[in-house]
Amino acid sequence: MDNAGYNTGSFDGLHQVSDDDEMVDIAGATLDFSTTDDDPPLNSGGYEEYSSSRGMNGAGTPAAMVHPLDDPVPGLGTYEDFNTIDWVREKSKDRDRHREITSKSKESTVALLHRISDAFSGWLLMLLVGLMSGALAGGIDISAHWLTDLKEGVCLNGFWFNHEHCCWKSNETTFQERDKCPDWKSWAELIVGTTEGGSAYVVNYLMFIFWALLFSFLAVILVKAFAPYACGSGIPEIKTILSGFIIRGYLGKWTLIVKTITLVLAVSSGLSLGKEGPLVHVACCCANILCHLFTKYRKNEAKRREVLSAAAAVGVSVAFGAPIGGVLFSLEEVSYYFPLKTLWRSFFAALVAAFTLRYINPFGNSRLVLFYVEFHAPWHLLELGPFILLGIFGGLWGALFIKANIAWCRRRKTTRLGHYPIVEVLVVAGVTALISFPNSYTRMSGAELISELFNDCSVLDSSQLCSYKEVSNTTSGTSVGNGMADRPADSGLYTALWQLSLALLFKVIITVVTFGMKVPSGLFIPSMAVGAIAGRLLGVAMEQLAYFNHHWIIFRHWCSPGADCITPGLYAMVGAAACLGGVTRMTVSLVVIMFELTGGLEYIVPLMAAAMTSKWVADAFGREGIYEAHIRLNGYPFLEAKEEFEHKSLAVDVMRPRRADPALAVLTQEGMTVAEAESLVESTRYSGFPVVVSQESQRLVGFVLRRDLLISLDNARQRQEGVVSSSQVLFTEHAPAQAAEAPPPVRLRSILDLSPFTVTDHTAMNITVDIFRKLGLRQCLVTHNGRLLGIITKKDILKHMAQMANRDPDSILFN
Amino acid sequence: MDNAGYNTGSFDGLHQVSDDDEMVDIAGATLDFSTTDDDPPLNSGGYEEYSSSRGMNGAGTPAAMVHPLDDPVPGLGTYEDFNTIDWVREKSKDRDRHREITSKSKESTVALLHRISDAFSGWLLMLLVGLMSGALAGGIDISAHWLTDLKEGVCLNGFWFNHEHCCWKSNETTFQERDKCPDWKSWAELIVGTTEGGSAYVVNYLMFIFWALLFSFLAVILVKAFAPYACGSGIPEIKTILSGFIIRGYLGKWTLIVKTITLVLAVSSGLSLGKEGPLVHVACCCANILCHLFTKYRKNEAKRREVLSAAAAVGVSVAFGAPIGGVLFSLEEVSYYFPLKTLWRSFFAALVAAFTLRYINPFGNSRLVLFYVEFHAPWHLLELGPFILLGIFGGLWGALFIKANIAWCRRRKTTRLGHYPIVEVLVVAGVTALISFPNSYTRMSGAELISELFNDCSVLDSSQLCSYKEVSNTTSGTSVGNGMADRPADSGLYTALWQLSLALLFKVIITVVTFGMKVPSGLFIPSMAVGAIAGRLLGVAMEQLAYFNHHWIIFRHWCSPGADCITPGLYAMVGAAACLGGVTRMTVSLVVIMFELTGGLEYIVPLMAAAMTSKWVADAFGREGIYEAHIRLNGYPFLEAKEEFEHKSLAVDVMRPRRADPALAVLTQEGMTVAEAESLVESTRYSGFPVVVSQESQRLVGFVLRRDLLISLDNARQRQEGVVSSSQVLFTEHAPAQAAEAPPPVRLRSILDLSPFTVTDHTAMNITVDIFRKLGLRQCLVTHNGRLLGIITKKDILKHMAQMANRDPDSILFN
Amino acid sequence: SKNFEDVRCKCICPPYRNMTGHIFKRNVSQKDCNCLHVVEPMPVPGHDVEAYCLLCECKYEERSSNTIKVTIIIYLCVVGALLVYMLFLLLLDPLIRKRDRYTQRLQDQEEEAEVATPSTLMDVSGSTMLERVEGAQQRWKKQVQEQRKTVFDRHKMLS
Amino acid sequence: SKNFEDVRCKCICPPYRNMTGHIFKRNVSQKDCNCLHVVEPMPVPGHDVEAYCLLCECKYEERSSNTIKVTIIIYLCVVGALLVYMLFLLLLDPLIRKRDRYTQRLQDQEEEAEVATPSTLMDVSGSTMLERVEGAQQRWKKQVQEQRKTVFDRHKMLS
Repeated sequence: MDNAGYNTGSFDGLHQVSDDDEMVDIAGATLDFSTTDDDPPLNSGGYEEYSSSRGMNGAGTPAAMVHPLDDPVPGLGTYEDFNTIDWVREKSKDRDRHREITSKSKESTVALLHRISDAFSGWLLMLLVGLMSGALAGGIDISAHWLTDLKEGVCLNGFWFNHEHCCWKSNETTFQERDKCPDWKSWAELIVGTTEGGSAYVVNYLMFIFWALLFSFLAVILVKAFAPYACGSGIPEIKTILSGFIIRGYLGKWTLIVKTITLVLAVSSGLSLGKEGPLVHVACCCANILCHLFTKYRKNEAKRREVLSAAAAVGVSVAFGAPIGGVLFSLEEVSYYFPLKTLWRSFFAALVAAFTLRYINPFGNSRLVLFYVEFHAPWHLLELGPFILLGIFGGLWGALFIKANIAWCRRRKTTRLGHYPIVEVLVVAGVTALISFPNSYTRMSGAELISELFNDCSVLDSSQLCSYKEVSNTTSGTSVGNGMADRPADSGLYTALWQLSLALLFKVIITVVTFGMKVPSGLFIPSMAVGAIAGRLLGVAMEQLAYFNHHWIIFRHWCSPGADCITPGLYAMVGAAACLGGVTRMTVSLVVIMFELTGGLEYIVPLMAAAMTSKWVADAFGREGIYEAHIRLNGYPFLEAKEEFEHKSLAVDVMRPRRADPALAVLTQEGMTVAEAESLVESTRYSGFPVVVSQESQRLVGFVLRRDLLISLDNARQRQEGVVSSSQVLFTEHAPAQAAEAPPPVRLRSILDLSPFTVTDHTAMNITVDIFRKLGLRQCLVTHNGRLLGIITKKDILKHMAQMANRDPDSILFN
Repeated sequence: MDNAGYNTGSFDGLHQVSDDDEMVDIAGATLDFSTTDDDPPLNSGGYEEYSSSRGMNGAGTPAAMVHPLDDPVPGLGTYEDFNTIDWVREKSKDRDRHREITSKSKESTVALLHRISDAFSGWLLMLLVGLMSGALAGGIDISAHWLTDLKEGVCLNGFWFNHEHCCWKSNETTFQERDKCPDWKSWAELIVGTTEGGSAYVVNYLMFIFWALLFSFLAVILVKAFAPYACGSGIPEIKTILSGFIIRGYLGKWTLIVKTITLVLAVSSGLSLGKEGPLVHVACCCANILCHLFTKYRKNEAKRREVLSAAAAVGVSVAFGAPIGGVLFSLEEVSYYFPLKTLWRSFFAALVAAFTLRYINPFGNSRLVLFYVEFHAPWHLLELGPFILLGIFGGLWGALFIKANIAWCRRRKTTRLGHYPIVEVLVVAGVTALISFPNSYTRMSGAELISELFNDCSVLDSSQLCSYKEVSNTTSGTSVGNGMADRPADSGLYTALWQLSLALLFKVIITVVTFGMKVPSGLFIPSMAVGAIAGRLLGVAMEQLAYFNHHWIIFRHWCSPGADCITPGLYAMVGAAACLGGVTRMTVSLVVIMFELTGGLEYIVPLMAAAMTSKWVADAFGREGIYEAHIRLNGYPFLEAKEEFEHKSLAVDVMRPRRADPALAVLTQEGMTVAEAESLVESTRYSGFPVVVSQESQRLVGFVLRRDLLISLDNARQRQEGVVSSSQVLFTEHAPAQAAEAPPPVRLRSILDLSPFTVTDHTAMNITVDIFRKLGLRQCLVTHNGRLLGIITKKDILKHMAQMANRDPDSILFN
Repeated sequence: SKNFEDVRCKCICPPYRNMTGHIFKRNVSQKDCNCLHVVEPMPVPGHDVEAYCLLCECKYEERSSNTIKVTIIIYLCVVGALLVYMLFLLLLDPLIRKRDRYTQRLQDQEEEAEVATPSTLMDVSGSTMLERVEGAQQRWKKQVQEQRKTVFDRHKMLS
Repeated sequence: SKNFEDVRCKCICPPYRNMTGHIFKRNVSQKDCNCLHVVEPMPVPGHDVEAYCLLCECKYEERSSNTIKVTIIIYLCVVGALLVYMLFLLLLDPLIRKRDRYTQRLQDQEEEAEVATPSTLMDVSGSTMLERVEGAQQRWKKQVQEQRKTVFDRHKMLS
């Protein structure tokens, strides 16, 4: 019964019960929850049954308690797909609800309990979201790890173990090859029986390509078959949804299942993509599904968006093990309406999720992310120079990537390329696998690569990146720390540097074509990988420069021989932050995420310097980050809160009707017949109509939404006796005197919004844009000296902004 | 010349130059900067001189560049003291300015440079604020430390050294008495020549009281003589200022100097107060003063408030060495309008300040705060029980403290007690000194006490709180960590516990009467001290309980003998967080501050549990934190953004005029004479008047501010030829045909706000309150069917809210 | 409660005086996770033990092999189920439907009679559980089709 | 550039085998700040050094005694200056003013002719530097008086 306006034909009790079932039934054949308030119930004919079933149900399940504020006509106050919600209306609906509960709570204990449970339902919901997202993230981590290692071989003492866990207890691991053990068999060993030699290499190579192709094929085919909305990173769409847009099914349970499954496949296939962005989408799906357990959130689009904002924080929290960074990410990057209450709740949810993930312990080392590092090597003020260089590199990469990726995506959108999504994925996956196998730095997964690059070379390390020449006296003294003095590079390191350079080139190119394919794909890991490679290269270069030229004036004071003065791992970290910053234009949240990844406040300044430089450099080439660029590419109705409206236009320049247009379609508060009203609605496509005192005076009374009007007229014709086409439509409080034989009037004051927002025609557009943004309006009426002049909708504003920026105003597709 | 509307009589060039001098001249006899736009220039008679001096000056000093947007009449667009600003107007003024600069920048290189410098001036300002605040905080730390130790004795090898620095190199310090050295002489040693025995004790006691009285007397006398606004914590006032209120001189340079000086005195006098809150005020003063270097911020109240928001973050950042926590504090607790740009900038400024302070290194140990701790002892899930208990204690303490302190402050405000501020301070300081000397835990400063309580007992510690009985085998094994197994308490510890209990009782009582005295006084440290004492007591109790009952079922799994299972220092930290949370109702920022104080993510959950419990418990007794309570006590016009307006009132219930009142005073757009307009203004006290088409139709044209109207009419009478009382006042664009002999009309369309905000009479008040809050309005007009009906001001809303909450609506004092 | 298999103390000892690096693993309790308990046999003579141990780094690690097993198996099951269901929808479903009374209506769906279709579908459902499931399935399929059109054909979203 | 006085390495060694705890301080460079370099004389025989040193905690600390000195002196100067100026305002100023032409006007100020006063004051200033300073001082004094009334007498704010 809470899903008023859902299925219009059968409001019988049986169906009502099943409605709740459907929400938990994921066995395939059920309706996606989010269609429950989807179909416009224009032809509802079962009102009597509906209300009786409501009476029956009211005493039944606890979830279906009596809601005194239910609209009498089903469907009133809901929205259609691809439409924008009215924040003000939603919020005052919630306040009415709350007030009702508060006033009732004084009457009985049950109502008091209801009030208390209502007050705490937000926290409970957050707890559930945190638990569920954390658990899913843990599952994704474990599965992706296993599936990635499956490309390489299989564990004989339990096929479900990945390489590391296969050798968990083995004492055959050596210092050089830390994960070698007899239980783990590579495919070559299983097929041709040898681990060395050309044939083994070829078999491993072929198996690697085979699995990559299989995984990517499965991913794309599952996305196409079950949940097309599961593709992409999801953050642009979530930004748009949080700003008030409605995309039915985008956060549904099928999307959740398919995205979770295919994300693992896509990551494991070796494609240059990460799981961080999609995890935000997964967390939002969890939140949306769990919202259906609480009336407060199920029925109110604004409240639900508060929960989704928190869920975005949860997603980043589990992706990076950074609860505070996640909250700031949600605040800075994703959210639109972020009251303080949401701040507290999202922090709570992010913590719960992080601790759930910590409890699952997917990597077996008590860390939440693979590339957690902990070093405390000091840095010198002069090193800010190279850090800023990395910032410039990051900014350039960010700007370039956005331009190239958008161009490629536009190509996919408009040319024939877009007709072969499966082939595209297979080709890219094949090419990626083919090229990445020979180079060990591309063969490993993105997160592992980053982990390797961030790592500081201690005596305990045996990786190729740490193969320095031994210099005498390095281990003298009793210093117990991990830091080691700078040493000259060995040939192994030079090989590694070459491989890294090639990997950098490859990653840069392949990421551009990968992001935006029809599989779940995040951008954080590839961006960070690019930056980390560049940073490590620069770091090693600096280190060698300082080692061989420690008499130079700039090195003399801090880089004396035998001192550990340059940490290449820190450069990699700064580079990663810079590139991520260039692409997403995050600043504070980025710094905080990196800070939580490293746990040391001492690196905030290098990170900040790099992030700021990167943002400034990238902004010089184009103001928008990758998510905003994708939003614009897709033409979503998103009013960017960050950029200011700079032009001098007035409201009168933006409003409809324009000078040449026909006059505004208005209703009068009395004097119109049902037929006239219906024909006005039929002949136009506007989503709402102002109501005026009379056509002559044009003095504004209120505003009525098209959907509400249609439903009400329909309802009146069917339910109210004697309503015919010539019945009067009345928006006034008191009916005027009528002839006795006249048909009864249709009274519609209840659906009239008596407090529409108005601005005068002289209002500057920057103020109007501000009002739209801050209050979350869908439309606003324009008056002049008290007379109604026109109307401005969100779409009008977006079109106007596009025009001002010399873009095609028709690129704004949705309402 | 930028200080338009400043000194009304002499706009000569000489004075213009000195105007810039005054800003940097702190030699006493100059005008507080913030009066520069103070005096209402109603009787300006020097317009010609003014504009000529402006021409002269425009080519001169770089700070005085040409501002094309300067109002032609000085004083237009400024505000009077104790008034609320109009955010919308200020913001669109800034946008106009920015647009002007942008469009000019295409013309010449100088203008382009001007645009670039304008764009970066915000960052430069932030840098300066960070540097200045960090330096001041460092100075305060050093001075307060020295002055505190001066109560005890003096250093002979340099009187400027405090106790610790006096013994910096001395090798005579022992393990038990770590700061004993021959250079440091206690007063008894200097006066009676002995350090032991009764007479020495008495001399030290007397000297302690003497210094306490002297310091507190100096503090209160300086505050009273030079800057009365320097007293108190300042946070309630800054919250109000940030919401748009104007208090001239509150952030001026005299306030800054006197607050800095007296803060040190007050802290050193041993009163139960901290320096954290006042540091926020100090940072805001710095920001306000530095704003005067940049035209962009000097002339725009809204932009200046953005800087002040960032400065609040800076204040907390230096107070706790927590840049992220500071930003969140500003966001959660202090700020009103906090756009993303401010987020980035305040983060930057907070970092700069923290690093400046780090560079100054006031404590000589590379830490930013005295009570920085770093422990990594694990905690067990079952310990959440005591943590929640601490949360309940913190909540109770918070609620109790707020009630008691507000009652006491109300008493001070209304009874004769308030007439003796100096005596009050002296009495409280004397009593504090008298009682606190015998107990070593009250004798030390609040920050030291907290530091001692937070400290985990390692083998290196020799404090009384760590005097446990030695148990055999404790130091076996080669574990290098600081953690020690739980041991039974020694008699020294029992003594310490008794002393702590007494200290708790004393602190609880004395803090209530101390906070709100006429000296700079912060609340963070006393609150934290209370919580830390309670936490430490509970922690030791738990430890002993677990030690002696390790067979109990709850202890069995994690508290086996020889294990280090309970860390009393952690309990102290959680207790401190709980009490601080109960008093201020901070949550996220509190947790983040504590997290930055300890640097370990593992304690977020205990801290969160305690902070949340504390907030919920305290909220059960009263929704408002100490700062909101003080705001309400003082009747500042502050529209709380956190609490929702819950009542059902409509705009028509709140607006003026009420039913019985005389009709609204309006101007008509034409047909009024100057005399009529002047008499209307004279006969009313409203701060603005709506302009309508005609008295009959009441159709709204615009809104004009009283101040602007007065200035313009005055100006017209003096400057415009032929204007007499019977001249028409015209607000229309085109003058109507007039008789030829009629006096020339006064055209005032330029001061007319053509886009006043309107709501309909049926608008629910919760929506209206939302509009006021989010857009920062000062007033809003109410219409019905296009006719003007009345007006709602911020004060009306606050009065209505007070009425709804059964409080006295006349408690709202300001406009 | 912890599985014996699921804890280990891993000590990494770097090269020391002509000895190569070594990795030692043992399952001991967290308290005993240090060089002295784990490094066996000790590769250096007694007086060098302290110095050698100072260089080693010991980490106590825990995992839950059951969690891993269950996760992987669930994952494989879900993937399998989805694949089977997809094949069913692709191959078998059309065959069954061919002799079904729904044929007509399904073809109607191909044309985009969007508003009317759900309600006509609803008319027939509601009597038995099976039919209701069928109805829900049809609606879901329609919705996926709609999404597929938006994303893959019209490229209106997510491109 | 660092002052020799301003660095120290401080090692705290806890009680060990019947020895009491000790604190050792030396000024050595950060690199040498460890037990072996700082603890002198070593209180234990050679074979116990490693174990003893493991228990000690050494911290390298820096300070700037110049900063401390300058800060304290500036602070005292400012406090002194403020006190002297306060005494001047309290005691000497009224005496000087008594035979001054401002006497009249100052009494005017006592009454609250708020709006007019600044401009009348401004009229006479502007000719010499001294007089302008005087004028500014008068305005400032008025403002402080106003604040004092608000805070201390009327208790309108900050209570």
